[in-house]
Parts: sequence; C-alpha cells; structure tokens
Amino acid sequence: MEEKYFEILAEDLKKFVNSLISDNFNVIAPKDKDGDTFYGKIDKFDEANLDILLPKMSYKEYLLPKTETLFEYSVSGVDVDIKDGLGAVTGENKKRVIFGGRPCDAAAGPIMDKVFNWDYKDEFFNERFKNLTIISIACKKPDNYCFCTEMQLSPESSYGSDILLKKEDNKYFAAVVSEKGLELITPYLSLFKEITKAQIPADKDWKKVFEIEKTKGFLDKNFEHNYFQDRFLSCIGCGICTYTCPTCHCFDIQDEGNLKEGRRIRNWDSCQFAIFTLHTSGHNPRVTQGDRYRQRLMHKFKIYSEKFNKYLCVGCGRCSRNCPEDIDIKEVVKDLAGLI
Amino acid sequence: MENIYLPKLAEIKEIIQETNDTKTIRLAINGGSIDFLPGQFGEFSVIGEGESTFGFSSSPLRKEFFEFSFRTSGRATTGINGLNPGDKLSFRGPYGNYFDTVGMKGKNLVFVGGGIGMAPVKSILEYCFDERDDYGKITVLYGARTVNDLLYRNVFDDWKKYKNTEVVITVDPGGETPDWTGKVGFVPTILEQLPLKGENSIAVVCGPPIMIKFALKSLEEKMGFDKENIITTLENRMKCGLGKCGRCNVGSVYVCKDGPVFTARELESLPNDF
Amino acid sequence: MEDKKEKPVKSGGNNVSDPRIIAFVCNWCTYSGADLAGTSRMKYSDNVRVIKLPCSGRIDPLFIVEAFKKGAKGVLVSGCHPGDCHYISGNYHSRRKYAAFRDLLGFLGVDLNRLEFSWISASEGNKWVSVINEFTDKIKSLNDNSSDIFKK
Amino acid sequence: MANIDEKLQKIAKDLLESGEVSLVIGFAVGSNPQRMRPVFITKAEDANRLSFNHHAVQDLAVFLKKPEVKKFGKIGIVVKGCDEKALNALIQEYQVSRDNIKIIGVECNGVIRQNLADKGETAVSEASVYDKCLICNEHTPILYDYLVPSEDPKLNLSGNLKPYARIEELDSMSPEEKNSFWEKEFDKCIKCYACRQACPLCYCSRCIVEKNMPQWIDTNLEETGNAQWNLIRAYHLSGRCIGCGECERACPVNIPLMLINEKMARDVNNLFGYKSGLDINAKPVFGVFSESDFNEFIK
Repeated sequence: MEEKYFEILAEDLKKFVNSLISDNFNVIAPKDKDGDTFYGKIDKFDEANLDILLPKMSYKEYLLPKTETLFEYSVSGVDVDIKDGLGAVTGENKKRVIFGGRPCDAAAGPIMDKVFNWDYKDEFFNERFKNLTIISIACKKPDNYCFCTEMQLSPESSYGSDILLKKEDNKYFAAVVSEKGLELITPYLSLFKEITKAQIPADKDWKKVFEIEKTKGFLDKNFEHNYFQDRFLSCIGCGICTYTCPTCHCFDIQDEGNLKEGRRIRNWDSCQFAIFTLHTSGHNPRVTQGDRYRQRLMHKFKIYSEKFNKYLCVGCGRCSRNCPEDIDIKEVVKDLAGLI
Repeated sequence: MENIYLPKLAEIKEIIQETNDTKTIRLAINGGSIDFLPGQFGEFSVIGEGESTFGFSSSPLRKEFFEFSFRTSGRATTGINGLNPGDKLSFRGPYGNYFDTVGMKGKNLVFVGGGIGMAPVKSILEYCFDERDDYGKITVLYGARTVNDLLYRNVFDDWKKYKNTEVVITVDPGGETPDWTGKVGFVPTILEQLPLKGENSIAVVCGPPIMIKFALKSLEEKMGFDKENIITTLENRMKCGLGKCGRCNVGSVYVCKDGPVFTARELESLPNDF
Repeated sequence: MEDKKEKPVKSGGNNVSDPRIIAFVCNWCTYSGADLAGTSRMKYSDNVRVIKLPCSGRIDPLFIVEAFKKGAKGVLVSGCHPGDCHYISGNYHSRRKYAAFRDLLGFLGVDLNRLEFSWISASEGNKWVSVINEFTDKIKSLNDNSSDIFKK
Repeated sequence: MANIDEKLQKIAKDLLESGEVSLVIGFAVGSNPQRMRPVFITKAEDANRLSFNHHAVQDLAVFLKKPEVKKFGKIGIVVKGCDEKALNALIQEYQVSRDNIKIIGVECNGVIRQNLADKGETAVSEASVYDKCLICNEHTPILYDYLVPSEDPKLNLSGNLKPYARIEELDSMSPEEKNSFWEKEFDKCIKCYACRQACPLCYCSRCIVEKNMPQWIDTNLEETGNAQWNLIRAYHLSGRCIGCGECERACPVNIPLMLINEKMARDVNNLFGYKSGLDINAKPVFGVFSESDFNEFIK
C-alpha cells in the first residue's frame, strides 16, 4: 500500500483512542501497575503511560497466549470426540489495537509471522495477528540496553506497525503504512489532517555501535568457544529472558485433564530450562547453562537468520533489563562481534 | 482454515510385543494405511497423556496398515502401552523428509540398525523389498544388546527369502543365549567383517549414537563409502513436528522439517548439539 | 462438550447437597477404625471416598491439592493418635507438616473449613462415624460458590 | 567504598594465590553504575574486578547449586548477612560442605530496590531499601572466614514504615477476599520459574513441576497451573526460606512472593520456635518433631 501521512493534535489523539474504546475495540497500551509498567487493556486514554520507554513485558501474549487450547476432547469407550480450539480464537471477533508500543515491539510481529507460516500455517497465530492493529510511537531516547539500530531497525522504524506516530510538542505525525491501519482510522478521519511525507520531520541519523553480521560470523565458526561456558556461569537458567522477549516463540504441547475429558494445550516454553531438550532416555544434548544460552544466541542470530534472512531479535533489551543476574545481551553480542 | 495441531484418530489393528519393553503397533485410518514415505515420522498419542514422536516402521507400499515401534519409558509411551486392539490412537503426520528411494535405484544397499534404531530402517528396507527389482544386492545388519532385545524377530525369515539378500543378525558379546545361531559382536565390528564396497552402494544407518559413530567410521574408512552415500536419521526431542516449537533445531536445521534423514556429509556440518 | 459436562451426578458428586469428600487415612489406625464402623453396621454419610495409605506420614500435601484440583469439596486427613504410630513417629512428622501447610492454604484463601484433620484409632469406629458426619454437615452448610485457587 | 573493594580484592587474591580456593564468586560493577553483577574469579590477577556496594542485590549462594560451579571444588564466596543465612541452610541440608567453602562476609546496611536504582536512586534509606533490610538482624553475617566491615551509615529506621505490612492486612481478610487477592497476583504469573532459579534453597535437580508421572502440577499458565505452582513452591520453602527475597526481586511480573515466604517464616517461628539459616548445627524444622507440637487443629 502507498503510505499516507497525517497530523493529529494530542487532544485529538486522545479523542481517537477513546472513540476506539467506546466503539468496542480492545485497546491494549502500556499501563502502570505495581510501580512498573505492563501492557494491559485500557478503559480510557488517560490510563495509558506513553512516557515510559518500554513496558516490562512485551505484548507477545496477544499473539501467542501463555496457554492456548489446541483442542478439547472427551472420550467414551473407544470413541473420541474432538472439539477444535481454533473456533474459540476465530470467535474473538472483537479486534485488538495495540496502542503506544514501540517500533521494536511492533517489529516482532512479522518476525514471528515467518516462523508460524514458513511451512505449515499456524492459524492460531494468524487469526490473532490478523485482528491486531498496531499503533506505535517512535522513540526519542533509547536507553543503554536498546540496540534496535544494530538489529536492522531504528527507534523510528515503521516495520511491523500499521501506524507509526511521532510526537512533536502537542501534536503527532502519523505514518499509516498498512491497509489495516488505514481501515482503522477511516471512520475517524475528521480528527486527522492529511499531509505529505515532506512535512514529516526526517528520521535522525541513528548510529550503530557494532555490526550484528560480525556476531553471526563469530557464531558460524565458534560453536565450541570457551566464551559461552565462562560468560554464562552467572546465568541461573530462569526463563525471564525468553519469556519477556517479544520474538522468543518456543512452546510446549501438553495434555491436561484425564482419560475421559480434557484439552491439549500449548504453553510458553524456554530453551533456558534443562528439561527443554532432555530426552526420555536421560540424554541431554545441552548439559550446561552455557550450552543453553549459546542456543538462545544461535537461534536469534544464526539459525533464524539463515532461514529467513532476518534476525530473531529486535534489540528491545528487555532480557538485559529484566535479567536478575545482570547479563546484558547487548554487551554479549558486542563482545562476540569483537571476538572475530 | 485448518488447525495443524488437530490429530486424526487411527484404529489399532494389531499389537506385536517385540521385546519385554518394546511393542510395534499396527494402525489403520479408514481401514488402510496413510500416504507417507520411508523415513518420515508422526506424532502419536493416547489423548490425555501427551504426544510422542515415532518414525514409521512399515513399508508405505503395504496399504492395509501403517506401524510404529516404541519402548515404554515415559508418560506418553506408558499410555500407549496400555492400549488394546480396537482402541483409538491419535495421530498427526506424516512429517519430515524421507529417504531418497529414487536415488537408491540400481545401487547395492546396506542397512545397519541397532536396537530400536532399526524401526526407521525397517521402513525403507521393506520398501526396497517391495520393489526388489529396482535395487542391487541388499545387505541387512541388525544388532541389539541381547537376543531378547532384538525387535522384528518374526520377520527376519521373510527378509531372508528375497533374492540377492544377506541378513546378518548379531548380539553384543554376553547377550547371546545357548541356542543363538546368529553372530556375536558389536555392530561396527561385525560390519567390518562383511564383504562390502563403497562403489555403487548406499548405506542406511540408525541406532544409538555410539554405534552410529563407529559404524560411520567403518563405512567411510574401511569400505570406502562416500559421505553422501551414508544416510542416517536423527532423533531430537520434538513437540510440534511442524518447524515451530523450536525444540529440535541443531545448527541451522529444524530436525523435524529438514530432517530427520541426513547424509553423513550433512551431519558433518552440524554442531555437536544432538 | 458443554452438554457432556452435565452428567447425571451419582452419590458424592460436586453439588451443594451432596458434596464429595476425600479421606486420606492411615492403614493401621483410621482405616481399621473405619472398617470397624463398617463391620459394626454403623451408618455414616456416603459422600466420603477413602484412600488408604501406609501412614499419615505418607500423605503428601500434594495429595490434598490433587483432591481439591479434581473437584473434592472437602478433604479429611486422618491417622493414628500421637504415640500410637505403627512406624513410631510418622504421625508426629506429618503433624508438623500439616500445621504449616494448613496455614499456607489459609493464607492463600482456601476455606479451611474444607480441610479437616483427625486422629482416629482402630477401636474408634464411633469417632470415625461422627467425624465424617460432622464434616459432611459442615461442608454442606458452606457456601458452595466460594471459589478456591485450585479451580476456575 | 573503595576501601571495601580493596579489602575484598586482597582477600580474594590471597585465597586464589595460595590455592585455598579455585574460584571466588563475588560482585562486580554491572551494566550500569546502579547495578552490580555476579563475577567468577579464577585467577588472582582478575581479583581487582571485585567490588561491593548497596546495589549488590544478588544472593550469590544461588550459584553453589549449579553443577558447573560445583566442579570448581573449593570456592570462596562474597556474602551479605542474608545471603550467608542461605549458606547456613545449605550446610544444614548437606548441600554444601563447610570445609569446601571460604565465606567472605561483608557488612551490609541494606541494598537498594532494583527498580528504584534503575530509576537513579543511589542513597540507602528506609524508603529505598527492600523490606527484608528493614527487618534484618544479620547486618553482620553470622558465620564467616573473613569479614569486611561496612563504611555505610547504619540504616536509620523511623518505625513509620511497616515492612511486609500486607501480611497482617491479608490475615484479617475473609477466605474469599484473600483468594481474590492471590488470584489476581497469580494470574500474572508466566511460569518462567525465575523464583525457583533465583532461590538459593531451590536446589532439586529435577523440580516437581518437571515431573509428569504423575503430573502433580498442571502445566498451563492460567489460574489453575499458576496457583498450584506458587502454592507448592511456597510450601517447599516454608521453614527453609531465609528471606533473601531473590524470588520476588527476580519475578518479572512483580508477584509479592515475599509476603508468602515471610508469612510462613513467621508461622513456623510461632509454631515451632524455629528460624531458618541461623545455625549450621540445627536440624531442619521439618526433619524433627516434638511430642508437644501444636495439636489444636486436629480433632
């Protein structure tokens, strides 16, 4: 689609979001809770915290819920009755809008989309993705943990967003980059004033600190390098980095219930757990935490990129900020880029 | 719109107790087999106990049933172990790549299996028997720890009946019984005693990692097999089988999609992560 | 699926008037006590399902959680009187465990009226009957809508 | 501050040079000046990386359960008072041998809450430290081989702030109210198991949630599975938790886990007169019993 550009006053943006809510959209925005900020459903515009750099968790759960029912079953005798779980997802007719997220979070959508559709089509994901409209706000001031610029994005990138807002004083510039975005604002066009691309302030020249290709180059050749074992002695093997990550998508499939009735579900899972690859025989290909953290790096910066020509990382830095033992992935990736 | 995680229900036709902890289960959907190719696998489960990954062990050309073999060890297999003929088993698949049966045509074939690793080998082996005229000499070498650990004992004699075919069964030293008439020795050792040449030949190897390691060495170094002509199948922990759940990736491959069948050449380029 | 959940409820179901109670009992004292009640033709509420274990020391708190998880409206744990344990000290150990576990459940919002502990010896058939009857009455009197953290 | 760092570095250097230990686990400056991180020193010349200040929130005793760390054999470890209690509990439970460990105790007058530190807080005060610091009786570690004294002023307690005040609030609520409070909290849980992994006393090589025959704890990340997991985690730590607060600090969704842990610690103390982690020769509270134990709840 040809991009369209608009200008909207801060007060009109508020009106716009409030109208979305009253028109039955589920609006998800950064929201203060227990002294931190998380994505959550808002009932009015003022509940959204648009000043925070990034909420503590990503909004991945709106694409890949923590637990998803794949199907429900009931058994009588030798007969098994299976009720497709997809029905419940398509039943969620109410459309969701993610409002006030950052470009890095938005970029995670298309990155995950590749995994869920590269071969078999995962309709659970697709159905949710289809019904999600993403309005992001460009960052002015990334912090030290951010590295989206190195990850082929930027604090002002519109990749993955449907509408990208840029704030200036008391107004916002809106770049509508998808049909979905245009469709969303069309009923409210009176609040927007169409402008040309030239009228939007140009992106800043964001400087890279390191070259991610070099990190990949290191990972290509140094599977057995001591770095992994030494550096990740301080990793305690919790799943925080993977669970707060907007792009980590690994899951587990489990049956829950009894032999009469129950459901098959998929749950979030993490490559940082020893049990992730543990075979029933007791053999585990990834014995140490170093092996497991290496796998996370490999998956993000090598395996995924070799398949899909992009990286499985948007540089949001959540894993670093949330790590209880202060393992900073930006530092790690930079180290690796320097080692080659 | 299709839910790719939704299983089909297959009816159990027959259960063959192979050893005291392994069984082969013969299944049918709508009274017959499904379309699959040798080397592929499926996700099998008793609904309520979780899925488990097994390779098919029957020839896809035998249309009345399809089968897999399993060893009872965890929750899913314990559940399957409790089933009887007539019960339903949930099944997803077939998934993964397969043996290059076309490329094998006209070649001499060597099949090497160890323990329960014989299951996927049996599928391709019986496929080749079913199309016997397409292939050259067939040599089967199968070994297990003890006589009682040998699977498929009921079909060894059938295999021997095919023309131009040599079937060698061996057990590890100490695993023989007084009336054992087969060989005694580890699979790689016995393999080296066989009159095999790498020219115009393809070897299919599957078994425990240590057996694969030494068998590959023997085939390459002693018999002159080219790495492209040695084929094995990998087993990683899998959940979805669809290239999504992220569990089985090694190097830059998803074993469930890009595998499980790999040549020794391809294995060489993978990191030691399986 | 929805209609199938509404199966006809047999005795000891999950409705208010007929709540299911799971009793974890020790093999040596309480089970024999219950047995005595039975052989003496004493009548007691039939809502209870007895699960026999070697000793009250074997009754892991996980069992209690599991019972609630599966829909039990009440759980009774019962073993030998202090000093009478067949294994000398099993019931002393379990008493400590349960004092703490009970506190924890209470703190997390489980209605402690649904969890009962008792010492019943092999000769106390009468006590078994009264404990079961009283417990059943208590559970029936509770507001069934009180949710608990194990179930939706 | 620098004085403390020098002392720590000297001790570590001597220990490594003399071969008394092959690894020193300590703190070093982290990814920003308001963060400290664990550091693993194996060479005497690297000892100068060691540092300590009121941002050293981690409990380093947690690393002693890692097989990769155990391999080092004799280990020196930098601990605050609360962390040292974890060591005591580990020694009590035969997880760590006193002979294999050199305890480098540091006096601590409180560590600053990490979310405040990340927002720029650098001063130790009643309002900026964790609740655990407000009730701490072990500012000086109980057991140590070396002690590095603090140069921070003593924590000034006004008494106006009530640590873990919500415990009493909850205690006075009805079961329904408590239930709905915890339901909301557990609903946030994402089962990342950071609470377990960050806990120095959660050392089982295979956790109960990782066992599926039988499946005691539902695998879902919804109400039922989350509640069961949090209940069992708390139960396994009652009478053992030493109150380092690492579970709560690590929790990415801010579940107030310390309310449960502290509640259980208080109850165990009330019921059995036992506080964990104080004495390496004491028997764990659930490993022993008394004939006169609390009996009122049993008919």
